[in-house]
Amino acid sequence: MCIYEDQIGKFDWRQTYVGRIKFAQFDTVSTAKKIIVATEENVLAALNLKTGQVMWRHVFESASSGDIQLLHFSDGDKVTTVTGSNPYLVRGWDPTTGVLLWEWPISIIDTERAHLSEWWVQNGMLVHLLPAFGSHLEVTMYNLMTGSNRGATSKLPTVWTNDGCILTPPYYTCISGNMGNYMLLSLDVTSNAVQIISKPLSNYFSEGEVIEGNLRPLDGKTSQPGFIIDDKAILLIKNNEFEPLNVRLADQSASATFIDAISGPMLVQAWSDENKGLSITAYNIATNTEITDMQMSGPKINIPEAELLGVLCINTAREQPAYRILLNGADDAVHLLQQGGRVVWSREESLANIVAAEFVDLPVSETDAALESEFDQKEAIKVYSSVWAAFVRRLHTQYQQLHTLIQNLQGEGAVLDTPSPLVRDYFNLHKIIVLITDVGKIYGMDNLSGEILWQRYDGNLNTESVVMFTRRSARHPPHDAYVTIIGKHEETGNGYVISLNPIRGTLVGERVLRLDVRLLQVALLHTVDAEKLHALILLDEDETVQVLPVSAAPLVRDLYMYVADRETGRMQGYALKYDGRQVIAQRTWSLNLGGAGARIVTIAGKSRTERVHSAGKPLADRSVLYKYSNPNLLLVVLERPDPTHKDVVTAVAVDAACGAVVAASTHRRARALPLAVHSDNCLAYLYRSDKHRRLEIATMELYEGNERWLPAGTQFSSFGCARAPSVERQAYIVPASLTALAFTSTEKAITDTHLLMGLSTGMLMELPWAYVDPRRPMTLSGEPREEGLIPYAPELPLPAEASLNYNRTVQRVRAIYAAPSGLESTSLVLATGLDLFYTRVAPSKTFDLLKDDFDYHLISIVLAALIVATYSTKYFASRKMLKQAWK
Amino acid sequence: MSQIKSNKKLKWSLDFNSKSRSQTAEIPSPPGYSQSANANYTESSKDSDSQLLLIKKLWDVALAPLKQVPMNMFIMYMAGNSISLFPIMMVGMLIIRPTKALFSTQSTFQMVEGTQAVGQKFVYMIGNVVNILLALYKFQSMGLLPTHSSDWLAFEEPLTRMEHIGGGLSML
Amino acid sequence: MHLMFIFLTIFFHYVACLDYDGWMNIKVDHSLNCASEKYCKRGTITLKSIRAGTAIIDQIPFNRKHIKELQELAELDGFYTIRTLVSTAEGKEIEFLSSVKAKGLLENGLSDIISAWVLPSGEVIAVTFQVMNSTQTNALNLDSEYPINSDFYLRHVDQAPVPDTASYIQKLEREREAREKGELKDNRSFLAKYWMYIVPIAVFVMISGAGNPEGAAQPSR
Amino acid sequence: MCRMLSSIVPLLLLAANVLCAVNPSDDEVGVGRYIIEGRVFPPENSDASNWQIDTRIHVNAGEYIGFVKNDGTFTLHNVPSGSYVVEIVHPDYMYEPVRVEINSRGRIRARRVNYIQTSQVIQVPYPLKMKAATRFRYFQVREQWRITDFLFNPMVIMMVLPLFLIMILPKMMNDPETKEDLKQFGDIAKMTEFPEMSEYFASFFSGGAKPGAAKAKQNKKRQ
Repeated sequence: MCIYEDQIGKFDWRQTYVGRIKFAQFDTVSTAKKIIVATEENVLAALNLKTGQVMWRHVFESASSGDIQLLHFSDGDKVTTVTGSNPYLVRGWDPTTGVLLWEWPISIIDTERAHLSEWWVQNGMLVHLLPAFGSHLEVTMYNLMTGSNRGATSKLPTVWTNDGCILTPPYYTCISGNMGNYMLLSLDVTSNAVQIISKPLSNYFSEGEVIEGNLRPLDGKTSQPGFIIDDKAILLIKNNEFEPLNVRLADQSASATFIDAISGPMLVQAWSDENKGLSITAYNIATNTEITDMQMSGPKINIPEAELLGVLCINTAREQPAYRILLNGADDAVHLLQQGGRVVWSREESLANIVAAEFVDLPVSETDAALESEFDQKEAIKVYSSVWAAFVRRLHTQYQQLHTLIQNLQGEGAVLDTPSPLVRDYFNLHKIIVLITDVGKIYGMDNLSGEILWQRYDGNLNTESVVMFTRRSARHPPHDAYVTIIGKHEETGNGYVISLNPIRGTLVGERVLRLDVRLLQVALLHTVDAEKLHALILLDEDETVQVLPVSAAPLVRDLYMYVADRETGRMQGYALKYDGRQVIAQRTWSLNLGGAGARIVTIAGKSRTERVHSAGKPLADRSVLYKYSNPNLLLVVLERPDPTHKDVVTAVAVDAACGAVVAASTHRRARALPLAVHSDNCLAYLYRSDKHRRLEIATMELYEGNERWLPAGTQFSSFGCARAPSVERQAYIVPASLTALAFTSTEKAITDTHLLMGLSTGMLMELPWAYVDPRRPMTLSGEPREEGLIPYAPELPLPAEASLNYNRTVQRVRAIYAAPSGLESTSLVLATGLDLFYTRVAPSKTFDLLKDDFDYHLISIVLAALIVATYSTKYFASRKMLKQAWK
Repeated sequence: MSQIKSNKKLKWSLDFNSKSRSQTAEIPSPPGYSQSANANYTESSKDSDSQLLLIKKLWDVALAPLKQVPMNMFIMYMAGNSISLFPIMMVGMLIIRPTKALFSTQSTFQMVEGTQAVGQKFVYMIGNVVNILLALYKFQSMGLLPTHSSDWLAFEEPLTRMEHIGGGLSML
Repeated sequence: MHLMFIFLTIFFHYVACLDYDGWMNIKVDHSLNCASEKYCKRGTITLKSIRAGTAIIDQIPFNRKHIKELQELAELDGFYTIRTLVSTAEGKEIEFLSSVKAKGLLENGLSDIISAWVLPSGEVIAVTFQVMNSTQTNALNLDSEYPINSDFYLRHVDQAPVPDTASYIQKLEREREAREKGELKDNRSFLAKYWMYIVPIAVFVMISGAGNPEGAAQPSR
Repeated sequence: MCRMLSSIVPLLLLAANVLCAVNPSDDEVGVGRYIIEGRVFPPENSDASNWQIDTRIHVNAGEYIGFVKNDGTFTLHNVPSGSYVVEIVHPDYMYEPVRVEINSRGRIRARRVNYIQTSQVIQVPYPLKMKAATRFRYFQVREQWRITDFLFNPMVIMMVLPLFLIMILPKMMNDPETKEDLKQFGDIAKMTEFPEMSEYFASFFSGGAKPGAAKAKQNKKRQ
């Protein structure tokens, strides 16, 4: 359960992310050059300019109260942020250490318009602008450090404002007027004298051009106030005058910014094209020349919808300016580029938002594959007609093995540096984790190193309710592994199916499939077709069924599907059957769990790969308490407001095949958390007790009793028996707040199952099921003691030793994924959240593995000593015998 | 050495001899010379009630297992019911010894060639069986006998599933 | 067509924690031998009081047509689907759907178990039909009518246990008291306290001394 | 002790339903926004110079998050009335959480967190003073091989003692005096011996033929 200090980083790794970057500022003043970033995930962080690593990081509230509205890096030594959404908080940070310097709150009295607020910092003052479209602008200035209000709010009458206006501090710019008669108006809101700059918009367009009148601010932190009109013309505001640039926007989607280079102000543009890749141009405004050494284009770097976050111009020793360009992609990845297009570093920030993960086995090596095919019975019959042929084959493979062994021995020194090929290791501990991120980017990650092996961005994939199935593992050598991701199309909401090889990340099979209907649910067929592929069963909106591949349709039998509606709490079950022509779904059951007004908080089913090893629990009197392990069982947790008991949480165990309720219980004055787990006959879910203001975990265990209902080895059918299992229930207090919950899973389920919990503090805890066992007795005497039950204590122990990630905390743990390895004792665990943490756990200790501190020297010394002792005593004994005989 | 060897063969005679000639035993015998065998032979042949002695010795052998019973019970009591190395070794010995003895009944009673020691053999066997039963009782109380359903639980095949399910929250 | 009445009374030993009591009416429709609609009437289940749980089941018997249709379904391994409409004193009608395998129903002589789950608020969350494993099967002879043998169970969704802090605190109190007491007493004599250690040693000494005379004599050789 | 924020910054009057949406689980939601303040004391004898960056203040498990300044003080702004658990989160040090209750008039009370007896009130001073309780012990200590552990292992003692008895006792036996003693002891043991069962059986089965004589002879021979 706990690890040793010397095992730090041996089996685990952590990756730290900040999320999609919203604001970025270069800090070149401090000794350690860095980029201060504020992100969509409400994180303020400092990234090392050279390596891209996080130097310090502050994670704000994930709710809207943590939204970052402004990031300002004043050239002195202060970072200012404005966070929250009315009330706002202004905080100052030390850029080198990240320590908080000051903070003060602002509340906007006008709550309805508060979200329109604009913030910026000017001359050591925080300026707050609150527009009232069509009427006026309210401008308030605060002392940045103390929040004291210098002068009250000033109201600037501006009848020409509308919601298309933009702020280019300190100018507030609008396009006003009718179609074809647009006026461009701008106002310096901080100046004491109200001076409106007003020009007809047609001044900046050539004759005949259609003017739509869209304003867009420049990206990044521009050195000069400027904006883009209609994605074409770029204007600057200089000395209270509009100043059109000679260059136009290079591409409609181009992102542009101004920087102060040594040679003068410069316009940098970046845009990406699907075919041509990324292009960057730079233009010196003062000299009206293109800066060629910054220009680049080419398909080398592909950043979808590149956006400039900032450009840094440094003077190197050789008087030659060096540029660093920070780019953000639609795939949330952030790249720092040098001039010439070399990527200094990239950060895959979409990994801060993982929605699904799956562990995929690696294929066996070629020699092993040959060996396996040899022992494959069907294959053997096909290939070898005689015993003799089989024997020859055997010898051949043996020779091959010997050959590779010798080769390995010879080339051991040389091959050390080359990365290990992606083949399965002996204990199947090496796997690939396929990760789907919120933004629609799919990654293949090496589980041992955390290295990204492949990535694939699909902007059309909406991952709102995405599911992933391993349709074929790599265990069937001639066929590759096959993973299918089913999501929605970003625009239409229709089904969107991506099939890929999880080892290489290449598209296979159905490749990318755009369905023309919306999907209700998806299931994986339990039987495989001739190519060892599990077919995909898609249930449409109108309850028709599609089978992928179509040829697998006749295989569909004994398959049931359920669909639950989150908002109404209604569940429906379908029986799927092949009627000779197609697969039809018949609605067989429908329930209204939770009553009227209830909503489903979470559903926990058994994992598809789950196995049940033991049929029951031996009791102290050596009889067996047989488990009720219905493979079709679901745990549904619902919540609904109740007039008399505030909120009521209902947990129902439903057989999803026949729709029968197996067990149910309610909690009054409680709110459900979307955390429920279900494995074998154990069910657990969390709720917050409003009455006692604490988190509680309710556990259930289902038992058949002392007699088996069905003889061992027979088929379990949900339709077979109507007997109700006995339910053991208990509740425990969790003295922490959890954000993720999971069970460990091992290959044969012989090992104990432990609960894995992600805490709000960033810790990952491992808790043996024995602690939440509903059968924990109040007093310990006699039988329970012999059975090894722990006496009841209402509060669960969460000692630091049970922490999986010691002081490598994982911020905002969202989910924990556990997968079995080839070692029965070991379960692989990945925790996702803002950070990623991977480790392996051994719930019943590593009983099938030598400890890693196993003292080989001692054991060999002892063995050698014993052998020596044996022979020497033999010698001495024989001598003594001889002597005695002569006596 | 040779003496001991002969002892093993005919135990009863050893006792008898060693005691009678304790003073002569000080002088080492020449190699290959078995004093005891010789003496025994002459003694037994000389003795008129050798038959009775033989029977007595047989009874000694036959009753030995029964005599062990109280000692075994004590050992069992001392071993306790916990399962650890030493109790297991002790209990293992308890069951192995009488079982071995049972199988070697014939050889144990071989010394009396010709004599049909049926009664003695029977008592000897009874004694060993009693010991075995005691040991089994101990096994039972330690929970080592697979007599309950829970002992076969691991070998029970799990149920296979007939229906398969899929689905989840509506994806709409 | 005459109706067949089955009275079934199920008493619950525990007092169901219902917020209020009321009547309940369950209309049972099935999809067998229906002329044009999808579902037609099979019967009704009436409860005067949810708390008492006494149900009056009133169902039509199956005729030959029903059985024939059921047998056809069974051949296809199809489902016999029942729709129930539950109405209670307050609240609108709620519809539930449930199915059993037609084969199973036939094999078990048309006996089924109907269970309705009721929330503490008196709301019904599920009505499910399951085949009862009856040992005696009505031989499906060529009678004109086959009665349906239904058992109705009203099952209450009960309150889940809360963490039992009160008795835990009591237990801690008791333990503390016991510890305080334990320090004071135990003034028994030495023998009274440790006889279980002394007796075995004494017995061992006795046995080893008496029972093994040869052992003592052997080393003298 | 308790300060109301409303006296410092203009109190904003929010509609009650807006607050409900923010924090619907609380019983007594007031209209004011208050501050919780306190000070975090770094662990003594800690070498972490930059402990402030790793220290965060979580209110109700991250519903509100605060940060500490260089001197260890912290302030949580914009907290509506209700009951909150304030915990100091640090990856290496453990702090005791505190329950802070703000009533609808803005009075603040701090007490120890007790999940088992939720009604028990043990007040702690407010503004909060959070002291590091202990350093988290995440790691197990590796067992080291020591000769004393080995020697005092009951198993080893059990093995070594018989060895000692076997090896040393025969040496002692060689000593003539001990030999004599043992002999005497053996004689005594023999004297107390019960009549042999085998004899009894033998005589019983042979029809009681001269049992006394046989016994006498046996005894004589033994001598």
